[in-house]
This record gives sequence, C-alpha cells and structure tokens, in this order.
Amino acid sequence: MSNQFYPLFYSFHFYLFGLMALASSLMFVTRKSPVAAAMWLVATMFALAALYIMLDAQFVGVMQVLVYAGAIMVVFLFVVMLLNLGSPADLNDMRGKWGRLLAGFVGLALVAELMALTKSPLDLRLVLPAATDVPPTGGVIASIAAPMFKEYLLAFELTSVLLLAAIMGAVVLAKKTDAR
Amino acid sequence: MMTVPTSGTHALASTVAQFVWLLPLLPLIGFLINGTLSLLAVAKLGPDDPSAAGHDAHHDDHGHDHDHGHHAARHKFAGIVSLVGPGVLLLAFALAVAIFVAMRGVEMHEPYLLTLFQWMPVGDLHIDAALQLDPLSMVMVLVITGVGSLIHIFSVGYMQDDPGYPRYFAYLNLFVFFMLLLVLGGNYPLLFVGWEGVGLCSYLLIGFWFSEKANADAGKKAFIVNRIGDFGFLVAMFLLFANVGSLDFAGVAENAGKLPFGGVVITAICLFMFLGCTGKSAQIPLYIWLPDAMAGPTPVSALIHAATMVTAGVYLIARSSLLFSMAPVASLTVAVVGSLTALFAATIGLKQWDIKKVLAYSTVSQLGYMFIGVGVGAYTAGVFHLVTHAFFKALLFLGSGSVIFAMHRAYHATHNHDDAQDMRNMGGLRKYMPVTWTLMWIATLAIAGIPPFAGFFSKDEILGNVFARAHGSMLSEVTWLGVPGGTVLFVVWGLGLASALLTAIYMTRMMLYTFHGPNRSGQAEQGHLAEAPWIMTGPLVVLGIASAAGGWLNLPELIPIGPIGALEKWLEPVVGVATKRIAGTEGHESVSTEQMLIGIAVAIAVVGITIAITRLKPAALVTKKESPASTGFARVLEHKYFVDEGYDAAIIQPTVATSRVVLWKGVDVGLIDGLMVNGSALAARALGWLGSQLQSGQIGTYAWVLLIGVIALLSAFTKYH
Amino acid sequence: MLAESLALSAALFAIGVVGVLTRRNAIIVFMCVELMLNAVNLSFVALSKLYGATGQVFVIFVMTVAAAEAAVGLAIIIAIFRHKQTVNLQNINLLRG
Amino acid sequence: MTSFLNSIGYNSWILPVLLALPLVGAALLLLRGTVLRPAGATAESIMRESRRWALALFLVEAVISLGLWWSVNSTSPLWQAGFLVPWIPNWGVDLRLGIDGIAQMLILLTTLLMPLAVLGSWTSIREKTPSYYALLMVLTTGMLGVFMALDLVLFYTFWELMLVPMYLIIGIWGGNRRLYASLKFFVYTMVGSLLMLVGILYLGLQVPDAHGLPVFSYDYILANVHLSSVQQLWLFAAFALAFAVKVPMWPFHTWLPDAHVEAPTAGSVILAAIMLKMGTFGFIRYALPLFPVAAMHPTVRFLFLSLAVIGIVYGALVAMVQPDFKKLVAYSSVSHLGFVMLGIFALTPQSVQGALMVNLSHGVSTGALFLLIGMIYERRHTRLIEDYGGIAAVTPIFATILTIVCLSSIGVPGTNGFVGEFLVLIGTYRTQPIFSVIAASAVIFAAAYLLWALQRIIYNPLTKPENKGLSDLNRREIALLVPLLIAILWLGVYPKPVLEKTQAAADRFVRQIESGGNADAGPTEPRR
Repeated sequence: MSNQFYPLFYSFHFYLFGLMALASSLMFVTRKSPVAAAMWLVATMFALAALYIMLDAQFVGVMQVLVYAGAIMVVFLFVVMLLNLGSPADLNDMRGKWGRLLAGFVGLALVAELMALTKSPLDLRLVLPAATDVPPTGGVIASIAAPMFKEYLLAFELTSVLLLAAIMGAVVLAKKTDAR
Repeated sequence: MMTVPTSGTHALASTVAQFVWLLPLLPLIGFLINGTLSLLAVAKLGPDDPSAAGHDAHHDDHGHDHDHGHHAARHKFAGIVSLVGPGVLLLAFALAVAIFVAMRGVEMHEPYLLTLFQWMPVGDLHIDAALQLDPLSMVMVLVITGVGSLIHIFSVGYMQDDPGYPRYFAYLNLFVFFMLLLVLGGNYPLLFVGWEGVGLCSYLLIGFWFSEKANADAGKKAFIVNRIGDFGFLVAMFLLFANVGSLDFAGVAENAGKLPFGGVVITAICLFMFLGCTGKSAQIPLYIWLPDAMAGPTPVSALIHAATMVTAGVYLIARSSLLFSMAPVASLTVAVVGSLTALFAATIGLKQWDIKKVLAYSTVSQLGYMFIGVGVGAYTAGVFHLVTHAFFKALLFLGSGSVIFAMHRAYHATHNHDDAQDMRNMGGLRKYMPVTWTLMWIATLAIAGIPPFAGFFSKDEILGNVFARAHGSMLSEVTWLGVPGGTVLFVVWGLGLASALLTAIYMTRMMLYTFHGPNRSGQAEQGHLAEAPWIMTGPLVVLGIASAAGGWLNLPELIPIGPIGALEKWLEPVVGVATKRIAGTEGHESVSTEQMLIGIAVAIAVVGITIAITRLKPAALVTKKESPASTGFARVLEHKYFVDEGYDAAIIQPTVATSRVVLWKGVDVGLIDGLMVNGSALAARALGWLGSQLQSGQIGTYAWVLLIGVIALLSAFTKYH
Repeated sequence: MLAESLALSAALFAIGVVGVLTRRNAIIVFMCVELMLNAVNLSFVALSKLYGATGQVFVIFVMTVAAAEAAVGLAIIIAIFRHKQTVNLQNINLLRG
Repeated sequence: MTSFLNSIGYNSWILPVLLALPLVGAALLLLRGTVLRPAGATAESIMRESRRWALALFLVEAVISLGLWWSVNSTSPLWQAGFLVPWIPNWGVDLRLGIDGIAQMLILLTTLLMPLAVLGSWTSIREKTPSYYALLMVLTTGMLGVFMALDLVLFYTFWELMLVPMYLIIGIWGGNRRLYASLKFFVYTMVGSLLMLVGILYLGLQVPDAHGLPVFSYDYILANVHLSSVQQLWLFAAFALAFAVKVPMWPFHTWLPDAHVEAPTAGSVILAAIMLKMGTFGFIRYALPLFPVAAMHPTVRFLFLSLAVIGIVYGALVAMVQPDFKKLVAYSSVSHLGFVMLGIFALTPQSVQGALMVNLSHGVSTGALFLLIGMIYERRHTRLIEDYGGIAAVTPIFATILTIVCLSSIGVPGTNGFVGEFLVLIGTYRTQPIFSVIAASAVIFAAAYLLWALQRIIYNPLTKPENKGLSDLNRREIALLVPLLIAILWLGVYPKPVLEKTQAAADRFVRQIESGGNADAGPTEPRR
C-alpha cells in the first residue's frame, strides 16, 4: 500500500468505524430485547476499539476488546440470561411516544450544546488543558506505563482496592440471603 | 456583732442605749433556740437512700393531732422553752426600761443612730443596717416588749398542752424580733424588713394549726393582702428615692422640704405609703384579712393582731409625719379612710357571734380611730391611742382567751364538740370566772370611753383634735375631692362619734352575752368551767391596771390629776414640727368648747352602754345550734357586708380564671406553643414532606432532572457567538 | 481526526443519555451508562494524541471503574430481582423519601 | 490570702485549669465505665463509684475556684486572670480567657452549685451513671467557658458545647415526655444561637488585622468595629434572639417549663440556676456593649422593657394556676428573670446591680426549690401539688426548709430575693417609673402563687394515705441544702461583699452603654 493513499485510506476507515459505532449504538438503544441490545453494544465497542487503534492507542484498543467487549458485556449477558430477561414481553420497557420524543430532543440539545461548547470563545483553559510539548505517543505500552507507574502510581494501586471491594460487594450482594 | 456607732457623739452613746442592738437580738436568740428545739423534737431523719426505701416502708402514725392541744403530756422541751420564750422578752423589756431611763436623762434633739453595717450600698443608694432610737421608737419598744412579755407569759399557760409548743414560741420570738426591727430601723427599707417580717410571722402564727384548711387559708390571705399594701409601700420608697434621694429617716427629713408643698409627688408618696398602712393596719379596703386572722391562737391575736403589728401603720405615719404634714390631701384621705373604717367595722361588730370576731372588728374600728388621729395631724393622739389600745385590747383578747380556754376545757371534759368561741354557747360566766369578768369590764369601759379609764383620754384627744382642726388649721384650708377640708373634718368627727356609740354598744353586748344572763354551755359543762391558772390571770391583772391608769400618760389640761401631756412632751422632738405645721398657730379651743366635747364623748359612751343593757336580753339567747339564721340587715352585717364574697367574685376568681384559661391554656399552650413553636415545627415538617415528594425513588425521573439540569447549566456557562 | 472523534464522542454520549431516559429495564439503562463511559473514553483517547498518554491512562482507570461498577451494579440488580421479581425501574423506588 | 494566691501564680493558671479539670474527669469516668470497667461490677457498684468520683471532682473544682474570691481585683478595668494561647490562628480565633466581677460571681455560683447538683442526683440517678456524671462535667466546662471566653468564636463554642450535655441529660434521664422536652429545648436554643453565629462571623470579618485575617477578640471588636445604626440593629437582633431564648424572655419561654419538668433534678437545678444566667450574661457582656446604639434605641428599649415586664407579670400569673409544682417554679423563673432583664435595660447603677443580684439569688433559691422538689419526688413519685397536703406534720424539716426557700423566692426582706428585686425596682423607677410600678405588682403575685402552692403541699389536712408514711429528709439532703440556706440568708442580710465585687463592672457597663459604646473604659487587653 502506497503512502499517498494512506490519508484517504485512513479517513475512509475512520469514518467507516465511526459510522459503525454510531449506527450500532443507535440500534442498541432501540432494541427491545436485552440480548439484542447487548449484542449491538458489543458491536459499538468493537468499532470503538478500532477507532482507538487508529488513534494510536493500540493498548487501549486491545483493552477495549478484552475488558469491555469481552469481560463486562459477557457479565451483562450472563445476568440477562440468569434472570431470564430474554423476552421483552413482560417488560414495560420503553417509555411512551412523548417520552421518547422528549428524550430525543434532550439528546439533540446535548449534542448541540457540546458542539457549541467546543466552538465557544470560552476561556480555553476551562475546556481543554493547555497543549503541552509532550511528544505524541508512539502507541507503545511503555508510554502509558510511564505515567501510570510514576505519576498515577497511587491511583493505580488504589484501583486494586477498588476492584477488591467491588468483588466482595458483588459476592455479598448477589448471595442468597433469604435462605433463612 | 459589728457595733460601730456612727453617732458616737450623741449623748446616749455612752449610756446603756449603746446596747440597743441587744433589743432585737434577744428575741432572735430566743427564736433560734426555740426553733431548733422545735425541729429537734419532731424531726425524724429519713433513710439514706429515699428512692430505694419505698415510701410505704413504715407506717407509724405520728399522731399529729394539732387540734387545739389536748395532749395529756406536756412537750418534752416545755421547761426550757417556757424559760427561754418569755425570758428573752423580759430581758428585752428590762433593757428597754433601762434605755428609757437613760433617755429621760438626756436631751433628745436628734435621734440616736447606731449603724451596725452597710446593707445595700449601690452607687448613690446607701442603705445601712442602722438602728434608730428616739422617743417615738422608745414608746413603741416599751409597748412591744412590755405587752409582749405579758402575752408570752400568758401563752405559757394557754399553749401548755399544744404539741407545737416550741414552734409557737419560736414564731412568737421571731415576731418580736421583726417588730423591734420595724420600730428601731433607721431607714425605710429596714423598717420594711420588719414590716414584712412581722407579716411573715403573722402568716406563720395564723396558720399555726395548719392541719385545718381554714387556718392555712387565713394565714395565706393575711400575707397576700398585706403584700398588696407592701406594694404601695415599695412604690412609696421608689418615689422617695427618686425624688428625695434618700431613704434614711434623717435624710428624708433633711431633704423632703425641697419638694413642693402639697404637690403631686409628696401626695403620691404619702398615699402609696398609706396603701401600705391599709394593708398592715387593716383599713378599708384591705381590712379583710384581720377578722380571718383570728384563726391563730388567741394570745397571737392579742399580741400581733391587736397590740403591736397592726399598729405599725400608725407608727409609719407618725414616723413620716414630716411628709404627711406636707401633703394635706393625703392626710385628709388618711383621716377619712380611718373614720369610714371605724364606723364600718363597728357596724359589723354589732352582729358577730364569735367572741374573737367581735374583738377583731373592734380592733379594725379602733385602728380607724388611730388613723383619724394621725390623719388630722394629731400624731401624739394617734400614738397615745395606740398605746392605750395596746393595753385594753390585749386585755380583752387575753380575757377572751381565758374564756375560750375555760370553755374548751369544759367541752373537752365532756367530749362536746361545740364551738367554744361562740357567745351563744356562753353566758353567765361571771359566776365561774370572776377575775376575768372584772378585768374585762375594765377594758370594756376603757374602750367605750368612760372616764377615768385609758380609752377615754386617748379617744377624747383624737376627737377633740379633729374638731379643733376642722377650722383654722392647714387641713381645713384645702379641698379634698372638691369638698372643703373643714367640712370633711366635721364629717370625720361625726363618724368618729357614731362609731364611739357603736363601740359602746357592741362591747357591752359582748360582755352581756358572755358573762351575764343564764349559762348556755350545758348542764354537764358547767361543772368544769373555772378560772384560768395564775400564769394566765397574772398578766391580765397587770394589763387591767394599765388599762385603768393608762390615761395618766397624757392628761389633758382640763383634768390636772397628774402631769399634763407627758406623752406630748416626750414625742415633741419627733412629731412636733409636723403637728405644728398642720395645726397652725391658734391650735387650742376654748375651755368651754373642750368641756363640751368631753361631755359629748362621755354622754355618747354612756348612752351606748345604756342602750345595750336595756335593749339586749341575754336571757332570750339560744345556743348556736338552735339559733335560726338571721335575716335582713342583720344577715348582711353577720356576713360582713359580703365583702369577702365580693372580692372573691370580682378579683380573685377572674384573676385565677384569666391566668388559667387565657394566659396559660390560651397564650402559652395555644398561641406560643401551639401556633408558633409547634406551628413552625409543623411548617418545617410540611416543607420536608413537600420536598420528600420529589424523591419519588424513580431513577428515571432523577435522570431526567439531572440531564435537564446539566443542559441548563452548560447553556448558562457557554458564551455563544 | 480530532474534531470528528469528539463529535462522535458527543453523539455516542447523547445516545447513551437518550437510552437512559427512555428505557426502564435496569440492565439496559446500565448498558447505556456503559455506552456513555465509552463515549468519554473516546474523547480521552482522541485528545491523548494532542496532550500525551495521560488520557489513555485515564481510559484504563475508567475501564477498571466500569468493571467494578458492572460487578457491583449487576449484583445489586440480581439482589433486587430476587426481592421484587422485576428489573423494571418503575417498580423500584427504595429511594422514595 | 491574696499574697498566697499570688505566690502560686493562681491567676495565671486558674481559668484553664477550671475548664480542663472537668473534661479530664469526664474522660476518665467514661473510660472507667466502659473499657476499664472492673470485673464483676454491678450497676449499683458503678453508681456508687462514679458518684463518689464526681463529687470529689466537683469539690476540688469548687475549692480551687474559691481563690477567685480573693485573687480577682474586681475594681480593675483590666480583665482578670487572663489567659491567651492561639487556637485557630488562620481564622483569628484564640483561646482567650479572662473575667470581671460579674463573671467571677457567676463562675463561683457554678462551681459551688455543681457539688450540690451531684448530691442531688446521689440516689435518684441509677442508670448509666458514668455517662451521667461525665455529661455533668462536660456541661460544667461549657458553662464556665461561656463566662470566661473573651473571643467570640470561643464563646460560641462553649455556648453550644453546654447545649449537648443538657440535651442528653434531659433526653436520657428525664421524665415521661423527655424526648419532646429535650428536642424542644435543643431546637429552640439552636434556632436562636445560629443567628448569633452569623452575627459573630459578620463582626469578625468587619475589621481584619494586618494580615487580612478575621479577628474575633472581644476587646478588639469592641474597640475597632464601628457599625452604622442599621448594622447594629440587625446584629443586635441576632444576638438578642439567642440570649432572649436562653433567658428566657416572654414569648420565647415555652421551652423552659417543659425542659424543667422533664429534666432530672440536677438538670433542672443547673438549667435554672446557671444556664438561664447565660442569657442575661450575654446581654450584659455582648448584646448591649457591642451594639449600644441599637440597644438604646427608644423603640428597642421599650420593646425589651415591655417584654421583661410582661414576663414578670405573666410568669407569675401563669405560675399561679400550675398543677405541677415543677412547672410552677419554671414559670416563676420566667418572672424572676424578667426582673433581671428589666434591671439591665433600665440602665441605672442600682438596677444593673440588682439584676446581677437577682441573677445570683434566683440561682440559689430556685436551685434549692428544684432540689427540694426532687427530694419529695424521689419519695412520692409525683410532682402534682394536689397529691400532697399537710405533709408538714410528717416531714417537718422538709417543710421548714421549703418554707424558707419559698419565702426567699417570694422576696421577703432578709432573704436574698428581696435585695435583688428591691434594687432592680428602685433603680428602674428612676428611668422607667411606669415599668417599675407594674413590675412591683409581682410582689403580690409571687406571694400568691408560692404561698398557695406551699399551703396545698405542706399545710391543710393530711388526708392522703400515701403521704402519711413519707420520710423526712436524710442527712445527705440536709447537708446539701444547708449551704443554700446559708447563702439565702447571707445574701439577704449582708450582700455588701457581693455588691462590691460587681460594682465596678456594673458601673462600667452603665457608662459604656450610656456613652454609646466607644466608652473610655472598655476593658483593655489582658496582660498577656
């Protein structure tokens, strides 16, 4: 592949995955069945993983697939199936027409607002930090590892506590207590 | 004792008078000893842990039958109490006589002031605990300790079987202490200490047999009614301090002249002070407590409610003569109220059946006389009547005490539960109690105003002075409520004469019903009626002599059978200025007028006695149980014009009801607590309920609210092009 | 590609929001929240091209938190389901004041 | 005595020691009651031990505080026994202590009354005794701190500190409606004092120091903060509300009857004898001197004088019809405290001195009354007047003491009650004659309600069988009442020493207010 097509190629794929993410997320919110919705969400996450890789965040992209699409969503599906919520028949899931309309309006307003925000002449320090002269990352794991194990070491360690707490919490909560 | 005489240069300072502080101290010591004994005798300490030991742990009946003392055994401390109680009084009397003798030996231009310590020194207010000795207080001290001693001795017999014997003497001693403080106090606040203190002791002694509600009620009533008067006294002191700048007698005498003569201020001071006197000395409108006060032991009635405490108002006005002589309107008010009280009480006295109630209304009436005296500026005459009244009224009360004592014993012996004080149950007691009979007739003649007994001189002097002041004196010049002062005084004189007539009638009535005619106490009782023991009749004899001869203290010029006007001369340093100011220069009547006045007075007394003897038929009386209820005006009189009932319905019940229904239940519980306090709590709770309604628990709703909020905030902070 | 990434991020976020607002199934709402987290992650990654790898570090943290949250959240849902036999948010109002 | 006290540096350590001692005691007592609880201890043995330790501690406190009588130079314009260490420097808050003659008397009243309060709880408190006595100790620190603090934030801290123990004492050891009463007490006082906190912060931020930090020192604010009359009015309102609730002035008094009735004996005693004095003390120390223009504004003054007089008459009238003796005494407190407020706002040397005297003597008399009620309640378990009657026949000592105390509360001359009321009234008459005369009518009502109650309790026929077996006071109870009786007579017969001690402070107060605040003789900085 010649380099001169690279930007085009890149852009094409970028938009492709972007549209995929958009479309599958739209499909996700409109599905009635939780299983279907979950599958569409997985699709969204895959598309996002692709975008991450294209944005030079290969490690994050891999993690996205492994953790999100792989682990978290599996848990979701697992729960859906455990609780036997597969069929939406008994669920009065969706709001009414007006509710959906209003929600759509709110969503659009939010998008518009976010767009306007990036374009507003607001003091940029409030919106974005000042651009630093940090060299662009090469996508190697090392460039993530460096801040993570230096600057954010404490936070990193604390996540282990968080995870431990979450595990214990999940075990305690999900345990059958009404056995007595 | 911190005895730092401030007027060390006074002629009395080197005499026995420097021990004047011993006078009140002696009865105080007596009080402490007797009070301690009283508590020691009855006290039974409780268990260490009262909440652990149930209150029903022991049920021994204490046998506290306080019913007029019929316990066979005397009190275990009776001996020492009988010694200490009257003993301190006799010592005080001896000291008083010694001081009196010393005082006669020196010129009393100014009072002897003994400052013990500073009491309330605040800023420009200086109130010392200072005793003041001058002729006026000397007279009072002699009366108090002298008559007081006799009554204490009488009490030894009268109260001998009472289980509260030491308590009785403790109260009595305490009373004398406060009474001496009252007359010896060197300033108004200290006088007020005594003033309230005697009221307190009166309260305690009226309610001495507290297990009966009526007695406790009477004590309470006396205290509260007196407090109304004390309110007036307090305000008078505030006015004095604010306008004169001092509360010492000396300071007031010095600075009172700066106040405008007859002005609003001085009149207000005197009127408020007189309000205090109407309370303490049982004048209209506050006289109502005194008849009820007869619920106390009879010697108490003699000492407190006849001889000493109730005359404190007269003393106060005599003491403040300088002020009153500057306020003619107030002085006339005193005279008018005094005369009205004299007549009013005398009419009630006509129809009372309780022997003590007769004497009580008689006392109110005689106090009215004294106020007529001090009201018209005849301060000496007022004090003179105070002294003679102390003699013959104490005698009358003690005599009636003897009678009641005898009746009681008789009833007790036969287990009769009749009323031992009702005259309808007596009659013909002359046969059984000749000594008492004789002495009480002396007193009756004295109070009726028959010469040469004491009451004649003092009463005549008062009426003569009223007549004299009715024209050509300072008082006759002013108008009182639109009426010329002279006219007012003539009316007062007329009222005085009328009540003199009534006095003669009701006193004779009392004597007739009690001692004459057939005996109505019952066949069985007659065998038990007897004269009281010598310890009770002894004091009676002394008082009888005093009642008969008391007139010699202040003989008028017309009757020169001894020193003329001794009391007048004695009191001259104290009340002379004020008397002269009111009487003006041409004070004396012509001899013929005076003779006429004396003639009228004696004639009225004789007429009164005659009316009573001829019109009343003791033989026709029936006992209390058999008497029909009286009707018409007699009923009104018997019920004392229904004044008590009127006060109760007009003042007491409305006050209590308003306090309970409007103030407490309405304002406190309803308005403040209900509406404001609990109302605001309710409002807060309502607001909280409203807020909690937003907390639907619906996560969806929360999300909506959150999102809308986010958008609103974002749009608020975004600057658009 | 920064602007496009951010726009996509915003769009995904808004879709997540709409999902939260319209759905009543607790699990789906939960998944919508995950979508919103992903949208934020996208901005992080996109901006990390400009500002260095810190953004990616935060993505890792977010993932960790999301995992923890999913574990606990789903456990809660299970517990609630056991109790009420439903995951419909309308029927769950324990927070009611 | 003075030289001995100086030789041990008494003035330099006494105030912090008085504050710290009860706190330490409370901590030790709590430890003893929980983790260090001896094995095999019963509630009974715990009670015996803790009350003994509490009594010992309060006796020590009382004895060491007695030195203040001699060591304080009450005529000095300076704060006495000053003590100053930084506390929260960044906010300009210091531990700044010092007293004058007024505070001196109130501190002595507190320290001397606390042992009696313990003795009054001796057998009536049987549960959770360590906590109870520990709370009493914390309460003591709070109360003493209020009288000693010379820093507004510190003052506020102590002010609120004493609220909590009292809340718990009423709420845990109180009567049947204790929860209602304690909550009412807490919320009522809290509402008032929160506004005062706002006022304090406002004052502290008015004139920052050289570093731009707020200053809360009382003297600094008094000397440097100059407020417009509108500012003064608002701040005065904030402070006055807090104090008026505490006093309590009509119509903020309704917490008092409930709190008194439900509180255990010691709680009632402390509440009446000391905590109500915080309110009047607050007026004298803070509300009036800091905002003289507002306080002496004719309308404001008229309002407060009216409220005081309404309180006097209203309290007396409502007291008259109370069926519950404790409630009766509570309403009589409203009446008495009205005299204090009247005296303060009448602003003459006599009335202010009288107000301080009523403060003290109300503490003694009402304290004694509550103790007596507690004693009889312990035996009969009722406070209703109608349940008694004629008990003088079976309990003569109790009846005698009750009579004396009632007479002192009525204000019979020769007892403490008279001196204060007389001075208030005679002083008030000079500036506010109408108010004085109306207030003087309370002498009638006071006699009416107390004597009526007295009659229905100790006199009248002894008809109720339950009363026939009543036991009289025991040695402990007599011993704890005797000091109060001595105080009643001493203050009534020879009040001069006390009057002398408060004279300078009272004069200064009057001058300060009259000259509109920036007076010549505001007390200056403590010596350290």
